[in-house]
Amino acid sequence: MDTVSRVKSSRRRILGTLVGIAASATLAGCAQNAPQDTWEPKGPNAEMIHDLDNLVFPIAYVVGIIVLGLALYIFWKFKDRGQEIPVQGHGKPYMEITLTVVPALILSVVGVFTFRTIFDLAETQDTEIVINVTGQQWWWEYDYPVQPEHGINQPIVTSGQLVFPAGTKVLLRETSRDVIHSYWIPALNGKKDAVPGRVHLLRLEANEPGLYAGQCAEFCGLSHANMRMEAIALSKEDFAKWVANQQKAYVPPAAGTVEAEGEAVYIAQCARCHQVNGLKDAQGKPIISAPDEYVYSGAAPNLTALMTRNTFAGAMFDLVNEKCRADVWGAPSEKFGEAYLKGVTEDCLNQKDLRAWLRNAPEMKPMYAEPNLLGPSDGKYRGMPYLALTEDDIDKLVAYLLTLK
Amino acid sequence: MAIIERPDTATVPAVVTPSQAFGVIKRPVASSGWREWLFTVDHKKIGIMYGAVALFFFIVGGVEALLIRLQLAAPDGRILSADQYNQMFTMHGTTMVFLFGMPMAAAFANYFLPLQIGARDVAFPRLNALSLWLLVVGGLILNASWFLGGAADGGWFMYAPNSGPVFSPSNGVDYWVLGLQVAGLASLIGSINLIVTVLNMRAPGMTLMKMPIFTWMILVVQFLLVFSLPVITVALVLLMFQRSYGATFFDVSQGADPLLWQHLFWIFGHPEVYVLILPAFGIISEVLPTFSRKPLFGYPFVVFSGAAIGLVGFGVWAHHMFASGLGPVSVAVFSIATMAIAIPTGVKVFNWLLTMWGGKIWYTTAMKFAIGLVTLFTIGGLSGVTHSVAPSDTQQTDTYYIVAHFHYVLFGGMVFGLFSGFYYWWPKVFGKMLNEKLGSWNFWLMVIGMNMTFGPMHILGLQGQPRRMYVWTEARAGEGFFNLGFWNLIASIGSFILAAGVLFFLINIVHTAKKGKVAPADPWDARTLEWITTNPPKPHNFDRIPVVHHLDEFFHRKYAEDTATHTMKRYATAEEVIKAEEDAADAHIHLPSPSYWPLVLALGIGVLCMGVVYGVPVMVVGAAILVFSVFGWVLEPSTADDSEIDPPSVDGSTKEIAPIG
Amino acid sequence: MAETATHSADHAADHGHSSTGISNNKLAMWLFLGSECLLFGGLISTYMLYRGRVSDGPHPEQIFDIPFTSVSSFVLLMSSLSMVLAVTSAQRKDYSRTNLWLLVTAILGATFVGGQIYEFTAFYREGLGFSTSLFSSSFYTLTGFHGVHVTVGVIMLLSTVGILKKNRATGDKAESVEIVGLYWHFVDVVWIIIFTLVYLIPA
Amino acid sequence: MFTTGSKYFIGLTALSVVATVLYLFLVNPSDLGALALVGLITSAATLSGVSIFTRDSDTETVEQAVDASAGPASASFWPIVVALGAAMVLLGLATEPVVFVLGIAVLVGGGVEWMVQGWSDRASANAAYNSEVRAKVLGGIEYPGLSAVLTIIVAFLFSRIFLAVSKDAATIFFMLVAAVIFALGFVFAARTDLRKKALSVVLPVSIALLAIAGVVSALSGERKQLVDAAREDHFAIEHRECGEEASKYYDKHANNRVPLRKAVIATITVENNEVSAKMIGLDRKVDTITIPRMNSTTVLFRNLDDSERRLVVNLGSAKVGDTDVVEPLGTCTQLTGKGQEQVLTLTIPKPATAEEPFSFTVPGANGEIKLVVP
Repeated sequence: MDTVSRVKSSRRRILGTLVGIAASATLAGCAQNAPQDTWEPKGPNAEMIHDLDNLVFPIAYVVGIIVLGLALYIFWKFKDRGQEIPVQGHGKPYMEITLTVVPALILSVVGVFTFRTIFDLAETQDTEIVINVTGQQWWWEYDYPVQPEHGINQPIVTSGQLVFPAGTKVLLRETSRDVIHSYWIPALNGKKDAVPGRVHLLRLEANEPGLYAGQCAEFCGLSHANMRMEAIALSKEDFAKWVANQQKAYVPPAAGTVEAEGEAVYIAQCARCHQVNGLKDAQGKPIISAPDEYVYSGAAPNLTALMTRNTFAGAMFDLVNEKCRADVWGAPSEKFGEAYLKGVTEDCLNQKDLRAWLRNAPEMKPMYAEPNLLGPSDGKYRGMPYLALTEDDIDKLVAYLLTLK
Repeated sequence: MAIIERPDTATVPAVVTPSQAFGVIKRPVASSGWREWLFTVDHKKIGIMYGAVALFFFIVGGVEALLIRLQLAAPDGRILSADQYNQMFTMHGTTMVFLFGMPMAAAFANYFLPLQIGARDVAFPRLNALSLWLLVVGGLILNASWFLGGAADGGWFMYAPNSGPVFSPSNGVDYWVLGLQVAGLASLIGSINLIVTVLNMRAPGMTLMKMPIFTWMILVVQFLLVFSLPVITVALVLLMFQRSYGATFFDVSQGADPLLWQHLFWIFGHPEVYVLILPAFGIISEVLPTFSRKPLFGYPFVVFSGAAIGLVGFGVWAHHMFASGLGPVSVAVFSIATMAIAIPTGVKVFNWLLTMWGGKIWYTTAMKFAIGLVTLFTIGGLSGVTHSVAPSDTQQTDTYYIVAHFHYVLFGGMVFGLFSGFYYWWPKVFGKMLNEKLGSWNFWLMVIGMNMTFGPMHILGLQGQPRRMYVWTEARAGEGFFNLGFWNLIASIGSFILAAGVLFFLINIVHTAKKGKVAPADPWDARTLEWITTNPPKPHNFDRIPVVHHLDEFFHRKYAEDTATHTMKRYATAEEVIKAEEDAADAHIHLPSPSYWPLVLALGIGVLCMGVVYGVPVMVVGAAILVFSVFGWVLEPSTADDSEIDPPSVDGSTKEIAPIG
Repeated sequence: MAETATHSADHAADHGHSSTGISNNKLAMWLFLGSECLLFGGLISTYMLYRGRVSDGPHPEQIFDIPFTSVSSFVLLMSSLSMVLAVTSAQRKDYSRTNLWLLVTAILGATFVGGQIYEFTAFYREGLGFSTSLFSSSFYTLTGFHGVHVTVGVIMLLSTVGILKKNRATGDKAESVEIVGLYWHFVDVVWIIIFTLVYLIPA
Repeated sequence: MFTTGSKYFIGLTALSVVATVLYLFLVNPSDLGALALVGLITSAATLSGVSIFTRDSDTETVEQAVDASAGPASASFWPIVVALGAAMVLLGLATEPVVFVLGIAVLVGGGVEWMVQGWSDRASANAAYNSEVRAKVLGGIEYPGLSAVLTIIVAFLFSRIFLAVSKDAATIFFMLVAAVIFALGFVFAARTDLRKKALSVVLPVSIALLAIAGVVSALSGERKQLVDAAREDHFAIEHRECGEEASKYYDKHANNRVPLRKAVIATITVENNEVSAKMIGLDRKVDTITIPRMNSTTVLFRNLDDSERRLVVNLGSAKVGDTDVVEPLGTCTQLTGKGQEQVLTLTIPKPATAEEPFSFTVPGANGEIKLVVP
C-alpha cells in the first residue's frame, strides 16, 4: 500500500505496519499520488498530525472490527430457530460499567496524545520567515514583509503560488478581505481559516523542495471550487534567486515594439486595478493602481513578475501549457528548483486559457462580475469584469505580459 | 372528530364551560373531508400530516441530492451552474435537517408519545396543530425562494459574512432566515407541548423509569430543542437585522467578529445533531427488544446515556470550528469533551447488541433497518472519534470525509431508524401491514446504495477532496484506476441505487394502501402501551386509561414466567388484553373540538415574515391576522357546544361512547 | 398565552395520572421562560462581545444616563410588587383588587416603555443610530427585544383586565393571572440583569 | 348555503382580486399600490372566511338572516369616524406623514367596525344576538387593539415629557409619577368605598393631565441639549483629533479595551520614551510593519510611560477636494495613560510612494516605525 510504505522514521514504521494490516483492505482502492492526499505528509507539521492518525485509525479499525464482528455473530447465532422466548432479564450493571470504563480508558490515551499535538502544532516561537496570506474571492495573495535576513528588502507581493524555502519554518499570517476562506496544503499542515478582521497563524515546513497542491476549504461563495493554491518549496539558494528576481527593477519594453504597445494597453485597461511595481506613466510618475475604487474587496492580483508563476486566476488555470506543467510537477526534488525558476517562456505559455481569460473573464470563472448583480456592493465588481478588449489588444497584452518575468 | 358521551341526565358532565358563549368564533363541528384534517387537533391526525409533510420534503431533498451527485459524477460537471449547485447543497442540507429529520421525528413523537404513556392527546392540542402549520408555512417560505429569485446559497451553516447582502445578493438568504425562524418556532412550541405531556399526563403507575425508551429519547430531544432553538433564533435575528435593517453584526469593517455567528450557530447546531439522531435511537430501542423477544438490555443505562449525550452535546459545539482559529487551549478542551461524548454513545451500541444476545431474533423489515442502524451508525461513530482528535480534524474538516461521517450517522443512523419505525408502526397507524417482500427490496437497495454512496467518500475526503465544490478537477484526482474520479462515479451510481430503495418504499405505501394485508391486533408480539388498543387507534386512544405496573406493560399482560421451567409462557392473547380494557371503558371522555385558529395563526405569522422581505404594509397585515387569531384562540371555548355536535341518540341509550361527525 | 388544557387531561388527573402536580399551563410557561433565558443569554452575549467596538459614534459610558435608568429599573421592580399583589388578590378571588393591581402594573410598565422611548430618542439625538457601530446595533437589539417583551406584557395585562371584567376568561382565573405574573416577573428579572451588565458594570 | 354577510365579503374579495389584476396590468404598478390591494384581498378573504365559519355552519342563522333583512338597522357613529379618518388622510397628504398614517389607521379601524356592525345588524332580528355576533367577530381585535393603543399613548406621552424637560427633571418626574401611581394603587386597594367614585374622577383627570402635559411637551420641542447634539453630531469621526484637544466630546473618553486580540497584527509599545514594535507570531522587535492593502487591520498601542500618549499614523498627504490645498493624511488613537492600551484599525487602499513614506509615530517619544503597504 503506497500510503503506508513511504513512512520514514522507525517508530512510524511499526505503527505503519499496524495500520497497514487494518487499513490495507479499505485503502487498497486509494488513488495514487493524489496531490491533496492527507495521508502523505511532506513536512513536520503534517507528519505530527499523521502520527496521531496512525494511533487513532488503528484503534478505530480494531474497535470497529470487534463490534461489527460481534454484531454479525449475534445476528447469526440468535436468529429465530424456534427456540423458547428468553427469560426477561434487564441487564447486568457490572457489564455496563465495564463497557463504559473501557472506552473511556482508550479515549483518555488518545486524549493525551491529542492534547500534546495540539500544543506542538500551535508553536510559533522559532519561526524563521513570515509571509502574510490574504484570502479574497477567489484567489490568495501572498505578501512578504521586509526581512533582510532573507534578502527581502522591499515587500514582495504575489498570488497563486506561495513560494518559500524548504527546510525552513514558515509562519503564515492569514487574513481575508471579504468572507472566510481556509488555507489548506494537505501535505504540509492541516487547514486554518482565514477570517476577515482576524489574523490567524499557520506553520508550514516542507522537508524537500517541490510543489504541494491545496484548495480553499471553507465555502466562500460562487467560485469556491475554483479557489486553488499551490505551495512551492525551493532550496534556500533557489529561494534567494527567486527573491532577488522578484525585487529587480522594472525594465520597460523598448519603444516601438509590440510589447511597448502592450504596455500602453495595459496602462489603459489593466492598471486601474492591477499593479506592476516600477511601471511609470508618460510623465515618469509611478502608476499606482486603485482597485478599491472598482473592486469590492479592494484588491486585484499584483502582476509584477507574473511570468515567474505557473498559474493565474486563483490557480484555476495554468499559465504554462500541459507539457511544461508536467515538467515542473514531475521534476525530482533536487531538480525542482531549476525547473520552476525557468518561469514561463513564450513556447511554454498557455495561450489558449490566457487569451480566453482576457477576452471574457466572467465567462471563464463564475464571478459576481456581471453588472446586473452589483447592487448591494454599490456597483463595485467582485472579480475581473468583461473588458471588451479587441483581439488586437489581446495580442499586444499577451506580448507585454510575457515580458513580466 | 369529537367524542363525547351521550347526554345522561343522571351524570351531569363534570366540567362545564360557562364562558364558551363568548368565543370569538364557534369551534368547527364538521368533521369530514378536508376540514377533518385542516382543523383537527387530534394528535394522531397531526402526526400523520407531519409524516406526510416530512416525506414530501425527504423526496425534495433527495432530488436535490441526486442532482448534486449527477453534477459530481464526472470532472467539470455541467448539469448545474456554480450558483445552482450552491443553492442545491444549501437547500439539501436545510431541507433534510429542518424539513425532514425534525418533522419526521415529530411525526413519530406526536403519534406515539401519547399512546405510549397512556394519554388521550397531548397537553395542548391546538398548539400541536399550530406547530404543524407553522412547519408547513416555514417549509413553504424556505422553498418559495426557488421561484422568487433563487434559493439561499450560503450552505446550511450560512457562515457570516458570506451570508451578508453583498456576498449573497438574492433574497434567498432572507427566505432562509425567515423559514428557519418559523420552523424553529414550530419546534419550540412542539417541544414545550411534548415535555408537558410527558411530565404531566402519564398513565397511572407509569413512573419515569417505567416509560418506554422511545418516549424517553423524545423527552431528551425536546429539552435539547427548548434550550438550543433560542440560540439559533438570536443568530437568525442578528442576520436578519443585518440583511434587512442595516445592522452591522457581521460587518468586519466595523470591527465585527465573524466567529460570533459560528459560535451561535453551532451552540444550536451541535445539539441539533442529537435532536436528529436520538428519536431514531428511541425507535430502534423499541424495535430491537420486540423482535429479539427480550427487554432492552440495561434500560437505565440507555436512558441515562441518552440524557448524558444530550447534556454533553451542549458543551462540544466548537468541535465544528477546530480550523477556524480558536486558541490551542479551547481546541484542546473541546477536543477532549468531544471524545467524552463517544462514551455514552458506545454504551448505547453495546446495549443494543446485548439486547439481541440470547434473544430469539425475528428478521422483519423493521428489524433489518434497526440492525442496519446499529452497524452503520457504529461506522459513523468511529469515524466521528477520528475527528474528535483536533489535529486530525484540521485535515479532515470540510472534506468528503466529514460528508461520509455524518451521512453514516444521519442516513445510516437517523434515516434507517425512521424507516425501521415506518415498518414497525405502519399497522398501528393505518391498520394494514406494509409488504415485507417490497420492504426487503427497500432495505437491501438502501443498504447497498448508502454504502456505495457514502463509503467512497471516506477515501475521497482523506485523499483531499473538499466539500461544497461545484466541480472537481481531473488534475487533483490522482492516478491509478482507483483515482478520485472512480470513487466519485461510484458514489453517484450509489446515490441512484439509494433512490431506487426509497422508491420501493413509496411503491410499498401505494401497494399497501390498495391491497395491503389487514393488520392483526398485535402483529409483532409487541411490548408497550400503544398496542393495548385497536389498529388504528380510536380517536380517544384508550377506552380506559391503562394502569401500568411494569416497564413493557403490554408484554407482561400477555406473558409471565413459568416458575417451574423458568421459561416465558403466554397467558393471554393481545385481543383478550384489549377486550379487557374495552370492557372497563371510562364513562366520561371529553376531547377538545377542532379549531380554526392554529391554521389562521400560522398563516398570519407567514404573512408577517414576508413583510420582512416585501415591506412594512405586508407586515402590518400579517400582524393584524396574528393578533386577531391569538385573541380568538384565547377566547375560544375548549369544546364546541354539546348541542351543536351531539345528534340525538338513536336507541336512547346513554352510556355509548360514540364518534360523532 | 395561556392555552386551554384538554378536558381529557383534567379528567385524567382524576384517574390518578402520573404527573408533576403543576398544571399544564404553568409548566408550559416555565418551559417557555427557560427557553427565553437562552434567547436573552444569546443577546446579552452578543452585547458583551460588542460593547467596546465603537469605530464611530459615542461609547457606552459617554451617553448612558445612569440615574434615569436606575429610576426606570426601580419602576419595573415596583411593578413586580404590584403584580404580586394582583396574584394574591386573584387567589383570594378578590377580582376587583386584582383588576386594580393589574392596572397599576400595566401603567407602570407603560411608563417604563415611555422611559425607553425617551432613552432611545435621546441616544439617537446624541449620535447613536442603529447602525452607527457594533455597540449601538447590539445595544438597541438587546434593549429593544426587552422593550418588546415589556410591551407584550403590558398588552397581556390590560387584556387580562378586560377579559376578567367581562367575565370572558376560560378556565381558572387565578391561575391565568398567575401565569401572566410569571411572565412579568421574568421580564423584570431580565431587566435587572441587563441593567447590571449593560449600564452598571464599566467596560 | 351562504348567508348575505358571507356573500358580501366573498364579493368584496372577488372585486379586490379583479381590481388588483387590472391594476397590475393596466396601471403602471407601484409596489405600495399593489401591496395595498393585496392587503385588501387578504383582509376581505379573512373576513369572508370568518363569516362562513361562524354563521354558515349554523343552519338556523340562515333563516334568521332572512328575517333580519326586514328589520331596521341600529344607529351607528362609525360613519363619522370613517369620515374623520378620510379627512386626516387628506390633511396628512398636505402636512405631516404621521397624520396620514394615523388617518389610514382610523379609516381602516372605523371601516372594519362599521362593516361588521352593519353586517351583524342584518344577522337576525334579535338585537342582543346581533351585538353578540359583533362581539364574537371583533373581540379578537378589540382587546389587544385597545390595549396596544393605550400602551402606546401612555408610553409616547411620557417620553415626550421626558424629552422636553432637563435630564435631572426627567429623572425626578419619573420617580414622582411612579410613586404616585403606586400610592394611588394602595389607597384604592385599602379604601374600597373610595374606589368606584374616586377612580371615575382620578382616572380621567390623570389621563387628561398626562395628555395635556404630553402634548404641550411635544409642541414645545425637545430640550436644548438634545437639539444641539443632533445638530452638532458630537461623536462623528470627523471630530477625531490627532493634535490639540479641541472637541469637547470626541476625544475625552479613551476606551482601554481591546476588542479582539486575534485581530491585532502588531503591537506598538512606548517605554522609556522609546517606540518599539512587535508583530504577531514573531518573538522579536521589528522596525517595519507590513499591512496588506485594503484590508481592515488592527494595531495595538500600549503606553508604559507616565505621560499620556497617543499613536499617530502618517499616511502621506492629499489634495482637498478640487482645491490646491494639500493636507496630511493619517489618523490616531485617543490619548492613553500609563499601562493602558488602545487599538487603531486601518484600512489603507493605496501603497506609499517614495516621496511620502508611511509611518507610525508617537508625539513626544523617540523613534518611528515604518509602515509598508505592498
